[in-house]
Amino acid sequence: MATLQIREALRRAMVEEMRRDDRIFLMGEEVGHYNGAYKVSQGMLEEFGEQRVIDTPISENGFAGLGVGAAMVGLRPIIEFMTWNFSLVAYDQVINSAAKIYQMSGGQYSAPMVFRGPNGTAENLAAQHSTSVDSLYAHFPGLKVVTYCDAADAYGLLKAALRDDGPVCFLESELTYGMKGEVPDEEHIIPLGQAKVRRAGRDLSLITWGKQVFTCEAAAKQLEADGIDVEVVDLRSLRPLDHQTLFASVAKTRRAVVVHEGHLFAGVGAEIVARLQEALFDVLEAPVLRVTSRDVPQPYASNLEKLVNPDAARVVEAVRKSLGR
Amino acid sequence: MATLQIREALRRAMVEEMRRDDRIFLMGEEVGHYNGAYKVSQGMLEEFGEQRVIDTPISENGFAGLGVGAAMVGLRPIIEFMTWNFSLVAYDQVINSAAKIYQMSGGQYSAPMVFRGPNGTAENLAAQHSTSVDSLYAHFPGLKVVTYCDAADAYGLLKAALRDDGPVCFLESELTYGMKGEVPDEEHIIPLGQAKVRRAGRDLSLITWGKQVFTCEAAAKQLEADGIDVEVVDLRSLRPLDHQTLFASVAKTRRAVVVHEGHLFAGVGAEIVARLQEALFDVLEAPVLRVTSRDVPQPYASNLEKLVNPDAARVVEAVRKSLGR
Amino acid sequence: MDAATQRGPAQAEAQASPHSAVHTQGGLLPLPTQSSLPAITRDELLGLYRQMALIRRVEELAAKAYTQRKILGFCHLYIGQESVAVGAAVATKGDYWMAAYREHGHAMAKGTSARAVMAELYGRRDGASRGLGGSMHIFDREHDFLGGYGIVGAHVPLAAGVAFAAKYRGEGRVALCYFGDGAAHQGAFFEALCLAQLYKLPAVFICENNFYAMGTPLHRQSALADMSLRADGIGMQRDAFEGFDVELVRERVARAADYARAGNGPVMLEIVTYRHRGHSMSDPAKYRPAGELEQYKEESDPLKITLRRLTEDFGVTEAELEALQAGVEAECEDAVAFAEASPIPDPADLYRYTYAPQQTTMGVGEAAPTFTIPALRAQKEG
Amino acid sequence: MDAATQRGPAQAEAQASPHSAVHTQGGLLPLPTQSSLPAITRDELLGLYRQMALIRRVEELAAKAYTQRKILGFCHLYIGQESVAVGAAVATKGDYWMAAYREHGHAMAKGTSARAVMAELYGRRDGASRGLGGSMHIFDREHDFLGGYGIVGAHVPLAAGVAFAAKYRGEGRVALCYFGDGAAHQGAFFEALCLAQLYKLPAVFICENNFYAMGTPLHRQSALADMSLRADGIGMQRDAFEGFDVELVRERVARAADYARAGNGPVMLEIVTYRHRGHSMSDPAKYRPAGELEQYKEESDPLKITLRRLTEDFGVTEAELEALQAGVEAECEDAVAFAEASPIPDPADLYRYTYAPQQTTMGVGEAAPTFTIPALRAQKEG
Ligand SMILES: Cc1ncc(C[n+]2csc(CCOP(=O)(O)OP(=O)(O)O)c2C)c(N)n1
Ligand SMILES: Cc1ncc(C[n+]2csc(CCOP(=O)(O)OP(=O)(O)O)c2C)c(N)n1
Ligand SMILES: [Mg+2]
Ligand SMILES: [Mg+2]
Repeated sequence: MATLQIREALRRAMVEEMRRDDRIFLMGEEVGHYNGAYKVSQGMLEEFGEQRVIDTPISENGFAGLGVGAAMVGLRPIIEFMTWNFSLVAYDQVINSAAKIYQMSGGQYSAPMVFRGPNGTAENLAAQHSTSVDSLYAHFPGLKVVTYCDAADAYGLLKAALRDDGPVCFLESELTYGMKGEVPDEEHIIPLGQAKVRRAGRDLSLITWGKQVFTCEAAAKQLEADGIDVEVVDLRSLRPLDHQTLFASVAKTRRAVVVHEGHLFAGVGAEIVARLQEALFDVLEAPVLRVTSRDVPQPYASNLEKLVNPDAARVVEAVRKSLGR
Repeated sequence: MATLQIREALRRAMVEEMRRDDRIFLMGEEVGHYNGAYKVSQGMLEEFGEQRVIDTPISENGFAGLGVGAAMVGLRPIIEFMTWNFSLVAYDQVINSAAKIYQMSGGQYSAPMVFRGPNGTAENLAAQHSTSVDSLYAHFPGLKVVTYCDAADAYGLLKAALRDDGPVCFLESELTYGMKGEVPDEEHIIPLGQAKVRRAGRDLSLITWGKQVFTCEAAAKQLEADGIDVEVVDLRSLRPLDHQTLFASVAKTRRAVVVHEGHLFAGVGAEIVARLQEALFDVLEAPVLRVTSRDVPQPYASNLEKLVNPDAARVVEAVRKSLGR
Repeated sequence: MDAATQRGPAQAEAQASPHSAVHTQGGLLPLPTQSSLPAITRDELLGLYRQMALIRRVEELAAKAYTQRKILGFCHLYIGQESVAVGAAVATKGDYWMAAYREHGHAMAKGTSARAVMAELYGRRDGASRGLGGSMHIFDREHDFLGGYGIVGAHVPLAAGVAFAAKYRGEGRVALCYFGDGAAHQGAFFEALCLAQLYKLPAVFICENNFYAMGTPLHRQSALADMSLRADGIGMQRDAFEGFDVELVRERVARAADYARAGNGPVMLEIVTYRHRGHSMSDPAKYRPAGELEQYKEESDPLKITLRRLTEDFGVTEAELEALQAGVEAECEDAVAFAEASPIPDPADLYRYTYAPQQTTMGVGEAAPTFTIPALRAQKEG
Repeated sequence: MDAATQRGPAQAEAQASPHSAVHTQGGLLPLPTQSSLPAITRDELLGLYRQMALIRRVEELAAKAYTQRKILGFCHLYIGQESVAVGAAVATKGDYWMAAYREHGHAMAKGTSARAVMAELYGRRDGASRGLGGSMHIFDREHDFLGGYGIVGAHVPLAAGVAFAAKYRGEGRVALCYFGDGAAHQGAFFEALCLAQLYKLPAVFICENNFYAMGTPLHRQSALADMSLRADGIGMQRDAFEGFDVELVRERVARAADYARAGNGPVMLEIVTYRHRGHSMSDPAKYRPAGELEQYKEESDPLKITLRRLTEDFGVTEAELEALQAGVEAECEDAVAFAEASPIPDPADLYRYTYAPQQTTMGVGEAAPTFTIPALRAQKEG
């Protein structure tokens, strides 16, 4: 086991796959000579050269589309969005080209590729740099949407995404790139569509993903002190969803709170709630609650910003509400 | 009462408001000399001239942004997307400019404007021309999202949207532009955020919007024959949501099925379900079900296409399932 | 003195850097003034004529089937523009092609059969895209015809990507991308051309300027009349010409493809053309000035122009032409019969094409393709 | 003969149509060769110098506060580029301005106080945007400074919209839009310029070419070295010059604004400049070639250039300059003290700015603004 930062784990996944498969290239703003805006691709230009680690101008729509075209004829692009915020200018290419090409060509062309970059809020980046795109991509059939919380999952899931034969949106986080964790020394691939129970518990299931896993774990700790034993499920893959793990957990605990960053309205959390209440109507002892970012654009000032995202206190409150104690 | 086609009702709303308020102009592809791709703006160029009815090149991102800028300094643009499919290339401007400008300027600038055009499927238009954008816009605070089913609502809601002081996404339908209905002769404004009970019923609430209202009404008729009495609620406004009408209906019937076009995953239907089960957990006698478009890109061939969208048979089936009979 | 010509140290570094792109300035396509193609022969021209006639006839029959509601949705006909796709195909047989939604003719020029096109328009299982795509999304992998796209301008970046892949693998192939005058107003188009020029990709971007984007004539869309001038703002080579004469298209597209294939970078072409029908089957095209259509049909119909050349310069006889026309007619009737007979898609197809089946192994340590990747930014010396 | 110059009937109609846009071809800005501004006076230049010095000092103090974590998030400094905004402000006092995220200097040049800027950077209630926007979103309605935007290139269409409104209401005002060399690769930029040219909007698009987009030097972004050449692909007038000398900027921006204000349509300017700091506070800017920064600081620092002119040509004394610098220092210290003392936003502000309160009446039959709207496409005769 090596201890790696998440950025190193992501890089290791890309480097290993690129060594193994010449079809893979990395393209995006500052990925090469600058070694990545967040240093995820540090050293990759040096190893793979300008042919395979390619700096772009600020043209997300253009290079996202370029990636789709290259994928259609057999390459396997990694398209890095410096952050997913900027993918909104490339939204059409991800939805109307990458997600639909396999279907509209009657199965003749597909777009095996990974769109990746940091998603959601960082700190004090205000309205235009704090968008969580989870539901915007997971909404669409044809795409897969994957995220992680720790270094081992970052590594194993990105490897799987790079081997997938369709387009995968891979959601990272600026704030956790430096977070360290153990990663197996041997090659390790985590199939997409498998959630992970991070903590077993009896009283309630916290369903979450991305860095909110840590918020939930912190809340779980606090609750433990009061004798409340919650389970924490990291979905990891939003599309496809691992219904089995999700339903098994809630079938056991009979209560659930979904916790995620990003807006509430028609977020991925809403989908989880809708599926849980449908599958487990007779089992649930309380409504499934959601703790999400507040329904406002992200403000700059720290005191306001702190009110927006889920935190342990809000999770604890929701759990108590669900349990009625 | 005049009997108008929906396109005429929409036109009447625009024309009346433009006569009343010189700040309003209409901009989009083919809105002027061609009289509108779907003839919604027929004759408007003639009345208002090229200054106020403005044909654009195919530059949705450009002219959506142009509208935001004009709105910021006091005009009230109507930006027509020939269809909402094409708004995906302008997504960034609607989300990052229109929806956020009021907040990120600390309340100094806002974008009072209406983005409008036909949404969702028409017939045999295949993958790239059949996207329902409801959840993509309703997800974001700062926007309002409004739709209608008949001519009177089209008229009264568009009037309200045109008087709103923020950005409104107004979702129309290609397939119903020609549908006729009675519209009051006098001026008529329907405040945004008010749902409408289209049909009272005791046994179950069908929650829907847009042209699926008619699917639900057809299903209600079929069910009536079997002694099942369903209520049909047309939400009309997706953001803001009329919780009062929604909850009152389901509190009465104790059962609900949400019916909408567009994909299931993190659609607006998921949000309705999440809110219903939270607000009415103890009241609901069965899980809230959803009938939506199938989770696939839209195919061209008619036999496949017919399988995709909600139809009365699927609604009936869901209602029976909910009622257990 | 303007700074534009006298740059600071960053510019000095640019010239010195081994990574620097060559800072080009656009302009009409330079050498070679002639393409590498041999002079056209009687047989070749006859073949091109037949191909144009076939496309036209397929379109006419599609129009008829549309009015019978056998073809549904949007349907954009290529009648009047046939010389562009057919002339371009000569020098780019082994290359990649992409087009927009007015692509029936492009597909056929690239090799797709009338049968496959017609069956797709009918939404049948034997259609080019198995009935899932329809008129706007004809794909034909066997002939490297990469579709058929419905979002105006959005396929131009895809074509850049195909050119990128061709360069990445050192294939010596070119990506041709067709789009309209209206598409030359989309950000996607602009970004794609900038990227293609920066990376010197082997692409030929062909703007078929037919003077209209739906009902909007060029002068109400654009402050420029010649869309190829867009290239000047990007530093790309360009060429512009009328495309009614299939021979001229053949020659000029060949020049552009030669240029791109040789590693010089992409070219933007504006080919002036004209569509005889409305924008789509539902457009009565009332917006044309009186006499315009008639004049184009009279003076600039690609079929007429080539027919004249065949009879006047190559001595093609009436009898030969009748035989040719009969062959076209038979082929088209066969295509319609084929489409009518082809079954509608299997209902299971609804779910079959959302996700590509996993071909690659998730296994550990297994080999994947490796090959030699040429430099992205091949330096042009001198 | 090329069709590019000899168009068919559609083109003929274009020329005849009363609605037709004038088909222009871009090029260096034509007449007038001089702006309408009077020659610069000693006092005016001293004022410009003071403004530049103030901006620089505010930026330096912002950098300091950033390292103390009093300012958070992204923070992009304008040091080295001050002459561009300050020179441009002279001829555009009553006009609208928009900029990107490197906009502290633009806001101040347009009239925003150092206090309001600093308090915004601190995220305080008295900040220009009430602490909600931060460094990247400074807005100041009172001075028609329309922000501060974070999505590269996305504000350029907004600026076209502001120019549209100015024309719509016949205000005689111009919209100035600042963006970087990197932004000139975004589709939004291209579409906005096309629209502005088509409608002949009174806008001046200013590309501040500082040779870098984050860590990417110009030659790795673009096949062109002069971003103003983009205008040639759109048919827009352009001008390009070095912007280190505030007097030259004043003169050349005035010419462009005069041109646009007179109804001739928009202009694109490339103003060559250089940033002394990294892209943002977190960028060590190691990508510069050795000696480049030093050379720019030595030869092309706007403050040094103007200082030399003041002392050498206008006889400004050491004592005057000291007094000026002291005034700047005091103003900046006051601004910091003001920011430190300003309260953090009211928690209720979190919800206050999501939706604008409804000002307009929903009542029936009530009057709304009416006014005379000039023609959109004012024909320039001759
Ligand atoms: C982004 C987008 N906007 C609008 C449309 C609707 N639309 C389809 S074709 C067309 C006109 C395109 O004109 P042009 O590019 O000149 O091609 P032509 O039809 O003349 O071949 C428009 C506006 C679309 N499909 N995509
Ligand atoms: C659409 C988008 N892509 C990427 C970014 C990240 N980004 C912020 S500034 C910048 C560089 C912009 O360079 P330039 O336009 O030259 O302006 P400068 O910073 O030099 O003033 C980048 C890539 C962004 N904010 N928006
Ligand atoms: Mg056209
Ligand atoms: Mg720059």
